[in-house]
Amino acid sequence: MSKDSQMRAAINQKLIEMGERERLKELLRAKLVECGWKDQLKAHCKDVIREKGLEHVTVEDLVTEVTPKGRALVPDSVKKELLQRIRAFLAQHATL
Amino acid sequence: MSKDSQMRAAINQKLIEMGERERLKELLRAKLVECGWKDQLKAHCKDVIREKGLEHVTVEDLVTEVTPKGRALVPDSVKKELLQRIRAFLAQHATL
Amino acid sequence: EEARRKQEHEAFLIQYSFSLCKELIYEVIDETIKEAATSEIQEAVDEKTERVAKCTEQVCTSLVEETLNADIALLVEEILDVELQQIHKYIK
Repeated sequence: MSKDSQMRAAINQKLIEMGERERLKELLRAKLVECGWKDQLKAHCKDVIREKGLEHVTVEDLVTEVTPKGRALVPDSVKKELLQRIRAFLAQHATL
Repeated sequence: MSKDSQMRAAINQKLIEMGERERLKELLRAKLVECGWKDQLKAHCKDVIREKGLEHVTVEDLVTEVTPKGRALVPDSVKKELLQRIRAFLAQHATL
Repeated sequence: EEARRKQEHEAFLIQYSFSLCKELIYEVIDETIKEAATSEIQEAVDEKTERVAKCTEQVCTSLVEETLNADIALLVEEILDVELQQIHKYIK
């Protein structure tokens, strides 16, 4: 295992152990609700169901259909905030 | 056209297409005779004619006069049976 | 050597932060999309079931009304005919 992968594995483990990975995900979920992303996603799901007809859509189809838009709709501000928080955590635990 | 009226139209169309609507009406008529509805309504008509006097009653008057009772006299069990039969028919034949 | 190592570590952390950020975003988005798709489809199914039930009842009610209206009119005509015939007989 290379030094980078070793370090990566160590940080990942630390993030999980300290519950930070879950907290980061929670933060992200909250931000996605707050910025209206989740509502937009739901509306897009409804549109696709209406367009295709309920009887012609499975959960898998719908996921495939809305994922590109779902990813594209995440605001840069949310991504930046998450990145900041990750950097802050790493800086705080400089020994990692 | 609202979603509800579209749905009602689709149900009616399916019932008519397969001749089920006529069969349901026949079933209802048979049930009404069987439960004594027709006899009760006849008696009621005669009462009204006796009260008002034949010379003062037209077909339209009498229809208007006896219709509310005619509706009220239909037993719930008959309505329920009819509804069940429509549901069963749709479950078997229709993709709504 | 120390400065070089520090610089390398710094570069690693930057790169790691970006990849973790991307990983977390994809993970959360994929989970949320799956949940939303499942619940939206379920909601649509429930809504349709409710609509079918309601409209079936309405169709049933109108079928009963239609039959009653026709039958009551027929019955009234028959009764009035009979009554009139009786009166005619009586007059004769």
